[in-house]
Amino acid sequence: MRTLWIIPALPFVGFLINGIFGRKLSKALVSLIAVLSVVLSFAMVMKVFLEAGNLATSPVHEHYFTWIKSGGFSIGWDYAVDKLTMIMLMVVTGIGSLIHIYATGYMEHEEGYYRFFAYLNLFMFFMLNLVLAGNYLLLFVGWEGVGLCSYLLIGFYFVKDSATTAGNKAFIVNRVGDFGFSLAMFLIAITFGSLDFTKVMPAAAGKPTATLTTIALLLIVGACGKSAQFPLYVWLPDAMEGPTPVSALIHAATMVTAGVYMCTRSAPIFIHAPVAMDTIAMIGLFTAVFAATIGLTQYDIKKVFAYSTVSQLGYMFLGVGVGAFSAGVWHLMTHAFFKALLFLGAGSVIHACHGEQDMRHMGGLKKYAPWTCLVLACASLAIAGFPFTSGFFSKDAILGAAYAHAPWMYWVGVVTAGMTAFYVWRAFWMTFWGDYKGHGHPHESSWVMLGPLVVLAVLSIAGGFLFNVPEILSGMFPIKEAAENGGPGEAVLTGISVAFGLAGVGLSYLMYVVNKDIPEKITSALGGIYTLVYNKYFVDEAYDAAIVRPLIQGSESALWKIVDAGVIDGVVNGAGTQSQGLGSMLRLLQSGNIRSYATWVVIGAVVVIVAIGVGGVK
Amino acid sequence: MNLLEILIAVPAAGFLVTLLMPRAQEQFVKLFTLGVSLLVFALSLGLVTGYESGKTGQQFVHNVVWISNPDIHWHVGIDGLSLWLIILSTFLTPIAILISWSYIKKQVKEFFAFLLLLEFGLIGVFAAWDLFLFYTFWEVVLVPMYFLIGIWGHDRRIYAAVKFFLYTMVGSVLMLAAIIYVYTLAGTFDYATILELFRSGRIALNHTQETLLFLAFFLAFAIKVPLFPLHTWLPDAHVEAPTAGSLMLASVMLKMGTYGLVRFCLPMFPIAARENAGWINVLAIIGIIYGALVAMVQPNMKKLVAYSSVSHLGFVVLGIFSFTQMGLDGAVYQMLNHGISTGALFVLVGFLYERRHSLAIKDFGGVATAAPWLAITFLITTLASIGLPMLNNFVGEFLILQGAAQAKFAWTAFAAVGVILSACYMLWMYQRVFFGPLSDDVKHHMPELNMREWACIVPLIVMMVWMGMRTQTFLPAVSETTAQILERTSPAAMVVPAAGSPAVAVALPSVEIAKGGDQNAR
Amino acid sequence: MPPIPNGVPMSFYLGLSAILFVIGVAGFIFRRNIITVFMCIELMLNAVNLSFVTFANHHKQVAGHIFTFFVMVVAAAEAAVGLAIILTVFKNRTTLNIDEVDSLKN
Amino acid sequence: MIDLLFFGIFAAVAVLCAINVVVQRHPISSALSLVGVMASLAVLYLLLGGEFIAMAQIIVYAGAVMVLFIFVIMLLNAGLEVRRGRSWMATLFGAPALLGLLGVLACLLVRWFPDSPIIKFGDFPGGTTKEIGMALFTDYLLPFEVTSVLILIAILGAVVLARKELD
Repeated sequence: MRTLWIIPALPFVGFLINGIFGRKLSKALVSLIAVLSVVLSFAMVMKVFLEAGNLATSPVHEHYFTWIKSGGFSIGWDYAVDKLTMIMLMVVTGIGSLIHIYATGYMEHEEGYYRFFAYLNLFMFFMLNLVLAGNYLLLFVGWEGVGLCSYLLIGFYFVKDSATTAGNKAFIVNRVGDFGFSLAMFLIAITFGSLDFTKVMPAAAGKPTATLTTIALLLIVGACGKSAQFPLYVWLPDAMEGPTPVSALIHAATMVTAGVYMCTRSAPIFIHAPVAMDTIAMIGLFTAVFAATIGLTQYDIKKVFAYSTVSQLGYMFLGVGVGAFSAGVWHLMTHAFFKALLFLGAGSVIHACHGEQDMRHMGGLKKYAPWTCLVLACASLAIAGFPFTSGFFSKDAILGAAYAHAPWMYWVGVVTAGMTAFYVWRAFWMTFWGDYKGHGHPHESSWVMLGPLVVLAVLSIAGGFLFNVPEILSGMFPIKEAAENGGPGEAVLTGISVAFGLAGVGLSYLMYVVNKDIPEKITSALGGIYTLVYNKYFVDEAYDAAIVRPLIQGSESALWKIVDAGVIDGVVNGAGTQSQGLGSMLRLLQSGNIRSYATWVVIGAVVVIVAIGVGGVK
Repeated sequence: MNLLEILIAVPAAGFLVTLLMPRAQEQFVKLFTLGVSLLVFALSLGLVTGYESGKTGQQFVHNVVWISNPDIHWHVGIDGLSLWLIILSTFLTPIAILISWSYIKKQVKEFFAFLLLLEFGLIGVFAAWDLFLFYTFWEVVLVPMYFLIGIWGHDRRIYAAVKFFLYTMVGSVLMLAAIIYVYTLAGTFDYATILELFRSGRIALNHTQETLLFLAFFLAFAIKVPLFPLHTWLPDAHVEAPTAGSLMLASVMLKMGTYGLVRFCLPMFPIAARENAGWINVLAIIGIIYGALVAMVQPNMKKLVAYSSVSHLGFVVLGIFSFTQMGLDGAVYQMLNHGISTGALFVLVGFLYERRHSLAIKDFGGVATAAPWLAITFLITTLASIGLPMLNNFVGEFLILQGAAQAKFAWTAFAAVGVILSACYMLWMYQRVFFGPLSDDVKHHMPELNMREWACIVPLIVMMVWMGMRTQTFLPAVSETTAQILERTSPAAMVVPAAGSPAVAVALPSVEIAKGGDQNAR
Repeated sequence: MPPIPNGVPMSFYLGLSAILFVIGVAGFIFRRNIITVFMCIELMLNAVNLSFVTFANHHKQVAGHIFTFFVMVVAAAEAAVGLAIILTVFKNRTTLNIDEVDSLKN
Repeated sequence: MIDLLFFGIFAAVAVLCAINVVVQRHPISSALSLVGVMASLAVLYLLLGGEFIAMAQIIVYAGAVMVLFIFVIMLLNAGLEVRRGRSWMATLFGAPALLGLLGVLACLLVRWFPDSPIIKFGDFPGGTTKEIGMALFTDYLLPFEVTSVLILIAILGAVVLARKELD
């Protein structure tokens, strides 16, 4: 019996009900439908997991109908589940369920409650479609679909201009990525004659490296868009305009990791394209450092976590790039736990502070919101790579693999880890320590919100050794992973990275709790560099000046006003004017005088008769 | 009289009857024309059920001599290409009538009569299998559209109508000359006979003849499409036309151009078509990007949608001249998609216009607050238009780009830029119209969709989803026909001339084509 | 001096027809009175009729006569309508001068 | 011989009358001259064997049409021609064009009928009323009926055009 379709279908049904009738339903019913659809979906995933048997040897594959067929080329609506998909399914539905529950509390007083949950359910549908897809085109369906939901949810407060602009930005930047992805798809279809994973992957080894490299590079463009890597990361920080559960679900835990998933899924292609592998590692590493430096300076709590997300995604790509696919996926999973927690915790903090997002107006919240403080501490420990938390394992695996690939990558990664620890804990201290500097009375959130937080906190701490992804996925990726055979002095490497992490935590304690003057001094000492970093290296402004503005102004003044209205219409109307000129000359013949017309007729008759006479009528 | 002829006759009869009705009975005229158009639509579904897949050639054929000298036939028939375009016409006409219900205030009778005349012409164009007959219907279509724009349009309607008419006439006249030249060669206007004569090599065109004839036909169709840089009539016509006019113009009339390319240019002049494919595709790609860029900066919604049509139709031309199965399938599919989604956009813009009496984007803002369902339907249509998967345009664009990639990857690489840009202009417009704070003067003019408007838009949205998901309803019939056309234009078909025919002129250039074809087949 | 024929040469009839026709044209061109111009048109029609009848005789076919008959009918109809038009023109413009009826121009 | 005599007389009358039509400055004189042309043409038709046409010529043309003309002339009280306005086209090119027309017609005549057939009185019996009636009501029935419609329309047209304004 084919059952996989039920997994995405459940949230889709939830979307339809809430989307069409939601306005007339009570909030309780809306949230019940929304939450239930995702939880049931999670249950369905579990059922598939338990019934499937050995996914490594016999992946589940289900074909529903032929979607597109032209000539000999056919694309089916196929779902497939192997181990990688299974991990993704669990992460998506599991965290999705928790965040849905959390959101029923968080969004309680918002207008458009039903709309929010309809979008969220739609997102779940597309995300599940993405991970379940049995071919690239179906993956692309999910890929675009989640982008759409991201757009809708970022612009959820559509009366706010900044929100809708951020939504547009997200969608359009993602489109740039999708451009690469779609080109990759076309090239895959030409090269392999199919888009099915089951046909493409085994055949990858036999294809020319140049083609595979092109495909891989184009896929990277796609991944960079969706997973917010340099230079296409710009949309993610702005995406924080959306409600916080959205940031947690879409812009931290699930959607943004789709790029990593896609690259991992395409591992057989990447493995045969070393240039692409290096490219992706470099992009990942650069993004990790780059975003981390920006994260050091931000004051908006969600922006800090957003840059942190960009940075951590960079880590995942580093993992993928150095060949440690499973480590990348591992980090994807643990990151989903602790980053979702960070965002949800941040949401709880924002809730507590009545919508305030600037950390300079927070502080001392550990008194008012102890549970939030506790769970955020768990998450912060995990992201800092504190030993035996979830982040520790996955980050360590990636860094180990990076060292085996190229030691300098390891060192850069370690420094970044230190920075990560610093800015996350900086946020933690600024929020929970010291005195409350905001307005109103902060309060702890309800248990609807705290419940999911606690579950995630447990996962953040214990997720690393509960789910050893490289072990689960062992044998799935054809090349031997450096992380597993262990580099020389593995313990030393681990020690160094942990040390950097702890140093970051310690430094932030020193600067933001013990002696609060230090940041001021450093800021003034750095001067211009600080301004540069604080303003995010002016990347947005540069894009605006280099691409957006020239494009719009060029289109308006050059293309529309000059080419269209000037040249083309000019030529056309010019032809018209010329004809008119000729006409007005000919018009002189039309004197309006009947007798002169008659004379013309006679002349014409003479000419015709002469012509006939000359031609000789038989 | 078979079903197809009934289908042609009913709107014509409806047109005449409507003209005879008393002018004052406006409500009755509206109901009557709606009834006729619905009847036609219901009848046209009979074409779908009666269409036998797997049969080569046309179906529902009726071929009788209309005028014996010159040899002109009343020859109608459909294949997979025209089948869906006819359905598209009959599907959209009732919607065009419905959206004009309260929009048209003057000369009501004539307006609705013209819509039926338009439908008659459109069905005829897609059904005609005789060049003369085709040309007749081609011109018949022009007349009602000219009046729709010229009488019921906005302020600059006369300018737009004349521009529209002249542009199209320039092309048509060239085509007429080419048709007559073909007649002097073949001695008949019957397309099936001509095609057979050409195919078998009994009439061998030399290279110059073929190129010139191809260009004459091509120009007529390219203006209609419209292909860059022949597009400037389109924005003006759209902006000035009433909603129903825009709908029919964008959704069906532009397809006459692309239909002509597939139906006539490719099969009749395969060598010239292949030789000229290069620059045509370059123009198509320029059109895709250019249309999108210009659309991006338009302050007027209808103009924006019009330029987006230029961009979308560029895809169709690219697909046609990719000479691949997927490209052609995609092109035909995209014709239908564009008909549905751009048609829906015009319908929705029409709704906005009826509420606010303005087409300027800056006069709106915050509409989503006042009329959420209007916003949602507009959103779905927008998404369809920018090619979101599971909605219709995606399938067409995918097939076209995939087909073009098979022919030449660089084409796809450039054309795909248009996909990015389409998101830019549509979403920016959507943001400015629907999002943001709701101003008072918008608020008071923005009621939610009424029942009539629901009836207009829901079928379109259903079709968007259907065509996005269940492509197998439509594609098999299309594929069969395009496969035949492709076979006709394939290099292999050209190398082998019919036995005993003087096909030297054909054989020479075909060698080059064969080489090019090998590269394409890679 | 050629012998005087027993009958009339056909070219005489045709020549007469041509002469009458040219006279009619001359009147059309040079006369300014609408009514006279109209009469010149009748004159031309008559000239043509003469040719028809001549050719009918030559080809021994009745068709020429039929044609002449129809030309007469049309001429009668034309005279009725034309004179009515002249009446209207005169009513509106109070002139019969053909040079002053030029509203097609401008 | 007698044929030629009759032809000569009536051809001369016709040409003279035609010239008179053109040169007379008063329309009533022109009209009367035109009657003369028509009458002489009727005689020539008889010579050519067209009995029916000759009668019709007298009755329709000289009888009906010309009476109509004269009515109108009298109704409008048309006087001498007014020689206002000019047409440089007609003045400049009118006479040469006419001469050209006459020239080419003459040329053609000379070229086509260098020795033209001789037409004798009575050698064509097909112009009788009976023959024409047979032709009209068999082969030419449809044109004949259409003509009746034409006349009907002409009557309507004339009535509409010539009626007094109702306002």
